Amino acid sequence: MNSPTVELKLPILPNMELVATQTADIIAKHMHLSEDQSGEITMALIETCINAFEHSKAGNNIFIHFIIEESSLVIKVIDQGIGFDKSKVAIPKIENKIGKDERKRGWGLQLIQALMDSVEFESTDSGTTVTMTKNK
Amino acid sequence: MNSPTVELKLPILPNMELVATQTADIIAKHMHLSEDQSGEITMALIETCINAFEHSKAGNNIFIHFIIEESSLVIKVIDQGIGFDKSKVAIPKIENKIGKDERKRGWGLQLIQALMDSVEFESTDSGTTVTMTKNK
Amino acid sequence: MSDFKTKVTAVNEIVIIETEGYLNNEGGQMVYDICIDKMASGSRKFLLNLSGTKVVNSIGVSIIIEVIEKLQEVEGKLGYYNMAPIVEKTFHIMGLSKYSSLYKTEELALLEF
Amino acid sequence: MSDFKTKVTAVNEIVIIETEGYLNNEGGQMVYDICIDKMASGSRKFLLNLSGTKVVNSIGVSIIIEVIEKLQEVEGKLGYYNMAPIVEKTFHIMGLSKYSSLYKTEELALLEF
Ligand SMILES: Nc1ncnc2c1ncn2[C@@H]1O[C@H](COP(=O)(O)OP(=O)(O)O)[C@@H](O)[C@H]1O
Ligand SMILES: Nc1ncnc2c1ncn2[C@@H]1O[C@H](COP(=O)(O)OP(=O)(O)O)[C@@H](O)[C@H]1O
Repeated sequence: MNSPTVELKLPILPNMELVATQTADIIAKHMHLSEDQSGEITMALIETCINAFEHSKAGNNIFIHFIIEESSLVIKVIDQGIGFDKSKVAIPKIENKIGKDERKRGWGLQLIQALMDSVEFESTDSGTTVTMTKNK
Repeated sequence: MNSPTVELKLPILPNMELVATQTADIIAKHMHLSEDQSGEITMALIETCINAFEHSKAGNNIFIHFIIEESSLVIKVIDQGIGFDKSKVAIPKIENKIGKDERKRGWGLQLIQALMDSVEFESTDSGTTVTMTKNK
Repeated sequence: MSDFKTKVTAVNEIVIIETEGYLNNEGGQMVYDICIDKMASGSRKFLLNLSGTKVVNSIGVSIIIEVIEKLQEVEGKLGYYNMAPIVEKTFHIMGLSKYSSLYKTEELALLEF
Repeated sequence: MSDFKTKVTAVNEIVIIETEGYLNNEGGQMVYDICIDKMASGSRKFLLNLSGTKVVNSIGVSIIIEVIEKLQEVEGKLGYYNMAPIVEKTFHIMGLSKYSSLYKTEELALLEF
């Protein structure tokens, strides 16, 4: 049998990422994940969504799939934008930012990877899919 | 231009209607609807979702579209179930239920119609679409 | 996921059931079971403090109708207070306000009960 | 939709900014503007009471990094208390804890500040 899946199509509008986090919250409760796990999912989801909103240059919508598996929650955040090469993204360090000219931003990917149990990026010039997993 | 639309595909699992209501809540805030309007949408959405979950006999999922229009929020709740003939559904009255043998349930459609500005039912033997509108 | 909870206390002969969470099928059934149990040991007056219940469904409220019916059989009564606006509106649409009492606050409820 | 709000008070020479809501781009900017404004009139010590902020994004927190930087230039300092666990974890991952202080409670914050 297929795993139960919640799918969300979100228009690119301010703070729409909160629709995704509220959805994740209820799914996390349903799966009896802890408050901490739920918070980590929230934060990772916010970051993937705002990346898709801000950087992908996708025209209209992004797509989020929540796949409820026996022992994990798998979340896919999909945009149909320009894609990017993750290996070219610098790893941020606060020491290089405070008191330096470096742009203060650039934390999203770092956070996503720190907060989830596994994260995969598939990106081409027709879009990006971020697949992140939180184990029970 | 097309109106921004949030689409949700929900598996038939306990309390999944709360994913829909949380989504509606954030959209309602985005549209600057009042707390009262937001509560009315929540309740109407719960009832349409549990009907689709419980009565449609659809196998897997239901679909919800939130269409953000200039002066209204249009919500479609779609199932691919057995359908029903709304004209054959009796209008519930509490007088006929309390102290009588009549089944206590049967309030959903009544509530949906009382709480939303307009409601349309399209139903065939391959499914039901309820379209409900809340004006700003 | 629904996390419906109740806390039962008593003031004079009035049983007060404080609810928290989504009053759905299960939530309604929990309230029903408490009332039936307390009625068996003689209680007749019940108040629901609904401040923690921001959302209900019609299945849950239908079970409250069953409570009202059971209470009618023994000349008991049911009231509610601290209702969220949409919960109050739902109770009105369904007509529960004809067979049970809605109060703004606990004070007002206890005064009339 | 974000409904970010702030309330600014002062204890001794410490400016306390109580936040409510999603600390995103706009939220971060609101905090930044308050700090810059108060620094212009001489304040050097700032505490954020984050009890009302259950969720942040990295854009908002990056603006807090800018506040830290501005405060370093004038030998001021920044602290936080009443953080939700995920907010605290985010500040740690981003390394803000190296340049500003996290406290459990207002009491502890005021004691050390
Ligand atoms: N979905 C995406 N589509 C295109 N580019 C992306 C996407 N996600 C991330 N990126 C690229 O990766 C960079 C790093 O992202 P991130 O770590 O989230 O920090 P920030 O968003 O603050 O720049 C972005 O600046 C952008 O160039
Ligand atoms: N999506 C649907 N698919 C099939 N039948 C439906 C659907 N929605 C409503 N119905 C029918 O309409 C009846 C009345 O629904 P409702 O007023 O919500 O009360 P209840 O769900 O308590 O029976 C249901 O009992 C069912 O027969």
